[in-house]
Amino acid sequence: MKTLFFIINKSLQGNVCGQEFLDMALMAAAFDQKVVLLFEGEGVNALVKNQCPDGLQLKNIVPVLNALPIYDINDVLVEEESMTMWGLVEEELEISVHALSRRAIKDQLNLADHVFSF
Amino acid sequence: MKTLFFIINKSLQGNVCGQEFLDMALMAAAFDQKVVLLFEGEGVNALVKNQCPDGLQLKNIVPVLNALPIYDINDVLVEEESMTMWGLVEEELEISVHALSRRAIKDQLNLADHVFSF
Amino acid sequence: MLYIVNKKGDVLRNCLDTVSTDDVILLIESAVYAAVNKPQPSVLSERISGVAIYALLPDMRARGIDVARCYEYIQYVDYAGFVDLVEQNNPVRSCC
Amino acid sequence: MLYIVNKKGDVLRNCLDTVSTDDVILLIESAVYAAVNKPQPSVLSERISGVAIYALLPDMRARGIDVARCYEYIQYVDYAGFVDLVEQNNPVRSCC
Amino acid sequence: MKISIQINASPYQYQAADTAWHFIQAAIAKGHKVYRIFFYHDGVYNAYRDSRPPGDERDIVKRWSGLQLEHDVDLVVCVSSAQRRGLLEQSVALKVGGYEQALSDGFRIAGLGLLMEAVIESDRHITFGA
Amino acid sequence: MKISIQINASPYQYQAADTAWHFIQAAIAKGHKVYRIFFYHDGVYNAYRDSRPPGDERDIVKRWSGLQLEHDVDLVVCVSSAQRRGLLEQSVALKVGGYEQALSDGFRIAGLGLLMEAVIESDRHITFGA
Repeated sequence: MKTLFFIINKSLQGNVCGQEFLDMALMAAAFDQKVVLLFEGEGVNALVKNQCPDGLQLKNIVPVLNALPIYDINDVLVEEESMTMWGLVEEELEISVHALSRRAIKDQLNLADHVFSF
Repeated sequence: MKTLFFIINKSLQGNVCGQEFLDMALMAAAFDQKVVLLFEGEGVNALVKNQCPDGLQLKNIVPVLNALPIYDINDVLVEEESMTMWGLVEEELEISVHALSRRAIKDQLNLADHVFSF
Repeated sequence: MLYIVNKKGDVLRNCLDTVSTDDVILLIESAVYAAVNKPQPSVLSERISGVAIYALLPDMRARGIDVARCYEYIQYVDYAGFVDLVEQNNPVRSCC
Repeated sequence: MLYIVNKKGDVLRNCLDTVSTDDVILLIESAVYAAVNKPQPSVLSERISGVAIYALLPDMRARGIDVARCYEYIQYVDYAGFVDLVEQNNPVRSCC
Repeated sequence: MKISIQINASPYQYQAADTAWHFIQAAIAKGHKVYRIFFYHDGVYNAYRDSRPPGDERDIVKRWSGLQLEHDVDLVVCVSSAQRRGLLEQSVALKVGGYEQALSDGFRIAGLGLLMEAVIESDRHITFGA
Repeated sequence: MKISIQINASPYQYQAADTAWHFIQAAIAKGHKVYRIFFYHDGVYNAYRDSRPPGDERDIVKRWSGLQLEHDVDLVVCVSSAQRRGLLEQSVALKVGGYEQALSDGFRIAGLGLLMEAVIESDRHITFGA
């Protein structure tokens, strides 16, 4: 089993990239790999409540986030520093996450087999 | 006759965008419009000598810059502040340009009919 | 002059370098994040006098950005207002 | 860990936010402009101790960037050296 | 006012084609005239007939075709951008054995001259990019 | 070492396809094995048979086809990315009346599973993006 990190450091709405990126993570989980989703930088905004891309006829990514446990993806990390920087607290997020310091995240990341980003 | 500004604020090498962007300016000149090419920000680097994209089998944009007078494009402005910022002097540039302050350029730009950028 | 800006960060920063009095900036797509008053200091934390800054509301809503989180000097438009800004200003420069 | 960075500005800045000792950064494509010691201050003007920074020479030559214009601590590789960096470091993160 | 539009980015991967579409809807609703939409650079990918997004998503290509049908908006794809990216004019496709129906309904392929003509004729020219 | 490659950007408009190609040439020259190249997102545009760049420019699509021929590198295009962007599998094209020869020589269309299999099998996975 390999450890695969999927790093989201930009918004997931507005285009198909976020959706196609998460598809990779779901497929990795289906292959029984250790999948870690990491939200950092501007990417923490992808987790906030009340995202309504439907008004623009864009597909909403939030249902996919809500379905992560169904796909056995339970390691969802957010970087504490990024949350603070963007003035966000966990209660404002759509899903439950594991907040960790940049340093602690980097220690895990260094041990990953592969890192995906977009 | 309309006044059309074509603003280059990024490098022209590495992809086809710069080439296709200059094609628009050449076409505008062929339509007998007043064409002004403006290099600002990182874009001033597109003018330096000794660019060798041929090593990467990429098409070189410099011959197009050298051919501008043939297409009757003679208004080539560079922003002085950007030249200073990047530590460049006119002698290091591939073609002869008209250096102007940001302020003077903006005064001209405000009177343009249309502005193209990429 | 109207600047239509679709990215925060460097693209917006370059735009701010060249604006002058009576210019208008419209933030669209992911640039609407620049309207948020975090992180501090951010690209827009210092207001530029004489320059009006708008954000496209449908893009804000798509991303779940509440106006309460934004700088109070930002103004908001929908697509109809976007068209009005284009009508009221010339030339128009797209910053991508 | 190897970071492959293809844009200067925010993309490189975000990368620098997360690097730690023994990490390696490789600047490719238009990110090679970050190797230039102008404008001042630039993203790389403060050297990060313990982090090696490389730039891809063929991308420098394509853009006419002389190493004389670059920070003296930058190291240079061609594509063969790029492959070696990938072999010597793991994991690899692409910053686009 | 008379508006010409330029789209420089591929659909789906960038929001440009969506933003342009909503802008154009609002402009038409206000009684403005969209003189022409010119697809340039990767924007030519907006014209591929064979694009088949999942059924629960907007169909960007069909949306453009519908705009032409309903409002008679001129949809022009740049010939040199298109050829480089795999979208051939029917006559060229016939000659080289390529796809003769590559272009979706309502689009036509032409040179940069049509962009310049539109720009000169229009009160505003708006570019939507990557 | 065994390397898998992922390409996320369209050709010509971004340097990614060029950088990847030069990297792969160097890797092969050093005796490394390129296990698979997976074309994802707008990267699928690298596979369009009808792409016809001007004669004095590199032909990115043909270059990939040549890589497969010379070094037997597996070129896989993601089926769902491709379908959204107008590149159909032959069987689907036959069914819906699309272009049956859309894919250039040496490429094949398959699901994301082939990306994951490559990643798991490889010592390194390198992404080239926009």
